[in-house]
Amino acid sequence: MTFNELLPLAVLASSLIPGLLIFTLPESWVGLRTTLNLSGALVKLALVLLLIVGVQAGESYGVHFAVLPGLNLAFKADALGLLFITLSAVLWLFTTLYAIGYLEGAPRRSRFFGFFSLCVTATMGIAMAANLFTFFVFYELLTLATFPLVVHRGTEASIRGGMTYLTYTLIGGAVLLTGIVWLHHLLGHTDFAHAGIAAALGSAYDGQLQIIFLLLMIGVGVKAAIVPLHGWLPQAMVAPAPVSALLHAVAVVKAGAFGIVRIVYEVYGIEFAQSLDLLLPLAIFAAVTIVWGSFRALFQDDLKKRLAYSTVSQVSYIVLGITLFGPIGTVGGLVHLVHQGLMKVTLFFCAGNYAETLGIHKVSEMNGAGRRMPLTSIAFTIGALGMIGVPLTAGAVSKAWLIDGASAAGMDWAIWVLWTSSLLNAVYFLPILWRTWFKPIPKAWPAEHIVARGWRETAWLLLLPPMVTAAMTLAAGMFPNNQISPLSWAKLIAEREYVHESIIWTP
Amino acid sequence: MKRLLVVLGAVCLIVLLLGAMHDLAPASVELHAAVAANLTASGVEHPVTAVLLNFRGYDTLLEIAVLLLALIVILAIGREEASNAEATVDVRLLVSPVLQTLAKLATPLMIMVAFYLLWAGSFRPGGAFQAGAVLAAAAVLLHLAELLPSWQSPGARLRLGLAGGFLIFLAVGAGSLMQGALLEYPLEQAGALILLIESGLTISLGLILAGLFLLLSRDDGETS
Amino acid sequence: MMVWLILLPLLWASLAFMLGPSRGVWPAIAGLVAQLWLAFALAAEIVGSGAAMHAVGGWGAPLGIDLVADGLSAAMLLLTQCIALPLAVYAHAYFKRDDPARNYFWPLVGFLLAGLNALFLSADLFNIYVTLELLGLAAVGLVAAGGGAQQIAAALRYLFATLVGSGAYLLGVALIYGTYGTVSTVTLVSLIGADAPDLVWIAGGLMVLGLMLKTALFPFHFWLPPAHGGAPAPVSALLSAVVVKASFYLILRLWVGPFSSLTVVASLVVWFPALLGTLAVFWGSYQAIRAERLKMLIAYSTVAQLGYLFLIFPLLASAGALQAGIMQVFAHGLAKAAMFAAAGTLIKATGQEMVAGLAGVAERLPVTLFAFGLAGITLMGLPPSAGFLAKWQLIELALSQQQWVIAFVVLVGGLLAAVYVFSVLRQAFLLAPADSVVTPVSRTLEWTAFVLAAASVLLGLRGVELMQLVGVT
Amino acid sequence: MTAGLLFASVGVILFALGVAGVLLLEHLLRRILAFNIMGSGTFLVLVGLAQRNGIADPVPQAMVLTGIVVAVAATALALALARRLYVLTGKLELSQDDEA
Repeated sequence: MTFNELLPLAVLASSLIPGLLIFTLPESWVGLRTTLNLSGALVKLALVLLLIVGVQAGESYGVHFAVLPGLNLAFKADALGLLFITLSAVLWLFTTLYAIGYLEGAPRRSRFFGFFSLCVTATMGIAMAANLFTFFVFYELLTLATFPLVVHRGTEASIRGGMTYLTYTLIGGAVLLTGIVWLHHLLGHTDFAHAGIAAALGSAYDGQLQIIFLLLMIGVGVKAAIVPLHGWLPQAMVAPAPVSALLHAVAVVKAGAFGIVRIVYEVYGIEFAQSLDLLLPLAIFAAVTIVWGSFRALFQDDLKKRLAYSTVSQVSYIVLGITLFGPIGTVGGLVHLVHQGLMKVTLFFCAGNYAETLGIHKVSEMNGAGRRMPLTSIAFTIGALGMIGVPLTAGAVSKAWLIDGASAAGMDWAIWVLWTSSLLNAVYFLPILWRTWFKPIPKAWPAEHIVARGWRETAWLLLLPPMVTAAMTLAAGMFPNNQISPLSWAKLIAEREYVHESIIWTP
Repeated sequence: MKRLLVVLGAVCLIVLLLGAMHDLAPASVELHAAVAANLTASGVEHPVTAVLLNFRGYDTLLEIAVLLLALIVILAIGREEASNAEATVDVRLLVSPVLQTLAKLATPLMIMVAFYLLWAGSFRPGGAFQAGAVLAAAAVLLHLAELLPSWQSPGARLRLGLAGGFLIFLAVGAGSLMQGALLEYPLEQAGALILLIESGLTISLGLILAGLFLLLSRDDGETS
Repeated sequence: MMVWLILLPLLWASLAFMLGPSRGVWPAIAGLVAQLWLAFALAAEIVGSGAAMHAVGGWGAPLGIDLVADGLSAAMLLLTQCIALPLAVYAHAYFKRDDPARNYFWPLVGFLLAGLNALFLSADLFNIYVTLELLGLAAVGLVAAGGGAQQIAAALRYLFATLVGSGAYLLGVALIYGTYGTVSTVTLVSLIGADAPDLVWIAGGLMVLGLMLKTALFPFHFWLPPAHGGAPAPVSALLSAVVVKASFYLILRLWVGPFSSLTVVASLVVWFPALLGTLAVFWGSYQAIRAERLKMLIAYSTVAQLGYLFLIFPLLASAGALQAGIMQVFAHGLAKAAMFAAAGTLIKATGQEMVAGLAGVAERLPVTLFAFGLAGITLMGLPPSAGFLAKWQLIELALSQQQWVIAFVVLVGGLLAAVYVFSVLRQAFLLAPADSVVTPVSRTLEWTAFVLAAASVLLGLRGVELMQLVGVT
Repeated sequence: MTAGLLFASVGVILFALGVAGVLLLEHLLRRILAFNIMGSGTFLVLVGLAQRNGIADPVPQAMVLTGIVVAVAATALALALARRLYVLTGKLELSQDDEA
């Protein structure tokens, strides 16, 4: 086995092995568990770095195993996959740090971190899958590995949330499987390839391919929380804050969005999908989701629920970008995959901090929180402004590309959708910021668990991750054209997908 | 409803089968001819014994296993502890002395008949099963005459006796397997080996069949 | 080599019997290790050099009895030994010293395995009858052993079902012998043509119906839940995992063997087992969802999962159907053995037989619950697991033959399985009530279940060799 | 109709009667007897049908011998279970309510 075959497997193993080891650890072995967690995350980051360097240099990484005759478990690390891998690997590190701080002294931590690592393994598998079969294997594995995390608290409410999550995802999985098997039956394989594989079937199969596309989109649309398949996401916010971060930013909804990207670009091919009239309906669903999610967020007093509806809306930005036929929209969608992750993870970290430190769970309780917890609130503000799309944040970059993409594709209505959503974002985020910074501090916090010591408003493991991710949000917004920025990488991917089109980069 | 369905099904089955069994063409394979042709090589002279212990001896091996198994199951579901002594009524008084004397007289005769049947099996109807059944009948007779108590749980020697015949059969099978094929007897030893198996089986079958009865008649101590 | 797979369990069973009540575990485990090795060696040999044949007594069919080991039988042998060994280790740890079920457990298991192995190898219809009875009586004995009134009643019901089933089978054999003068399956393949007399059709129907009764295919499943739900956990595991598969294997064997020319002619007949299978999937799942006792839930799940096996009959035109069937047999066998074993541990530790009593076990017995969960993944057909591969193969076959209904049944069946599996897991993840007591259990119990469950999942990552084996004819 | 065919016909009727008995009767001893009738019917078919042309065939005869022994074993087992059930519950019937 060569190095190039081994490397993708090593990326998987770097979280799988620590995860399995952690399961076997007794509850009290905090030190070893933390070491395993962090060394796994760091090793993974190093391996991903190797991959990035290699892929930029034009190396190809891949390996496959036969599971059944004619059915392969296949992995590859390409530019598109790496975008997702890098995001997840980086955010995993911070989420792990945050979770260590968040769960300090809590029970059942071995189980928690075990499944946490399995989740990331599944995400890596999704990102590196080289065919739909492999994608599906890890996609379902992700469902199974997140269930114990969602129900981690063991209360009736959390179990209910977990069961709702399962109901949606398992039914979605069954629909997805139908589509995949059908496609496999028609094509004899489901390997991802630039510009797609479905076009090879010939026009006699157009009808079947349209139905299959619908099945596949329902399947991945559940995780991507596209309206009307989004019902599980607000329910699942009963999970602990690090899990919410994982669901909303690192793994689950991203897996759905990433699945849409893979299917549109590398199974159907963007041009073939356009010729089958598949993109416009998808764009309409994405648009409805964007507006509906933002609209519902307006009425949520529960902070995490408001963030959850915000996720529903924001993830569909990615979908919308993909359906805007043309490279500019593609860049906008892909770059938002990363940017939304950075911003949303920051917001959930901060929401967790408010809850853990002061017992704040509701928007109406946030009066004056900025003065008690300035650092957290600064991070929260950056995340919120990014979501609105204020210049110099990551959100502004994605939005600019999406809007340009829409006008380049001649879909002016999409521009209106984006503007409406930004307006709604402002309406539901700005009042929070106003309360945080400008309302007086109440006499007593709902439940103050952690007392401030000097500048340390809360435990440092809780404080560090949101600050770093907020800083990254700013960096991505201020230096979008830097060589290692998400934007540059998204451009590289778009160049490879639009094989028949000369690309003029406007913005 | 269920009754109607079952009766209807049974009637249908009878009608269908009786209809289908008429004017059936003769069978295309004639095994009786094959048995007759190979009888001399089988080591016995009686065709049924030849089929039972040679041509289809493997069936018989498994069948003994079934019988032994039934005995074990009966042991397994019964209670292991000894019965409650107080609960048993002394029925000895009820058994007539005539029966006891007859039983005592008949037993040696029955054992002799069993040996005759075993010996006769190689050339005329008879064999280990019949012999074992007669032995078992003797035991049942003795038990009914209150001369032989019912079994509680068999001791080591009795267990050896119960399983011994089967083990001899199994050992012959294993030995022949190492030589060539399972239960393939060398031509000149076929008769001797079959006699060995039959002798072992006679004792064990007698014990097992007797055991089926004597174990079932043991007192569970819970009947009111 | 294959004959030893029959003689060895007979040998250690009688040895265990002679050693006396509750003795014989070591001969049994030594024998099982040897059998496992033999099964692997046999499979390897068959993949290398094709199907093997052994003429018992040196006579050869039709006068004598032939034993044939092809891919199908070797796969079943392999599965049986793979499940039996861990379960034997589990059983050794499971039974308390004074448990009356332990007294004759080893001899009974030995005869059961001998019956199974003999059945898989036999190529003689009458000999198969004897193996069926050996198997059936041993299974009844295991259900009844040392049990109370409920277990005895369940055993009796099971006994009558299995006796009627094998009775119908034997009548079929009698009719076949009467018609053709032979019971060798190899000889019969060429004798039974599409123009076979009506009697042969009736015989085939009787045999298949009898075997369906023994397989507990809906609506003949009535005996299974009380028997499998009431027996001690190691017994339930063994019965659900392999014993019911034996009669399924026979149906399959007859269907593609002696009766193949009949089943080809009667294109509507193939839908009969598939229809019953569909009903079994729905009815079994429905009952499992409603079940309140944990072991009843698992037993009804067996009824549902057996239904999948019968969905392959309309698809047998392509070779893949057999492979899909065997993959499902493996998946369910390993997973169900693991699940019953895990359930036995949970019940032993919590003292609760109800699903509702499981609150908090995720925390107290993580390994066992993990085993239960992994087995559940296989039953739901989620990846990566053997159950998933079986499901994939079935759906793809159904699509390629335009049998949409079958694909739909498979998918919905998987979702229904998720409902009952997660109804257990949801309970297990709840916080434990303050007054709950969990008695410590032996690690052997926890890990044997885990090994079986892990095997059912890992097979989903590598099914190539098994498919290659099944392909050998 | 030859003697063999007559035996076989009677066997078929006995089998059907036996099966119906096992399925319909309540009392366990009767069910066990019905099972034996069913078995005897099968044996008659096995011997009779094969020898319908009047030629003796030792193979089905040997098979029937084997079958009888198996039936004896099964009967003994059934009796033991029935007796055990009687000891435990005082009844010789399977109650219907625990079937579902």
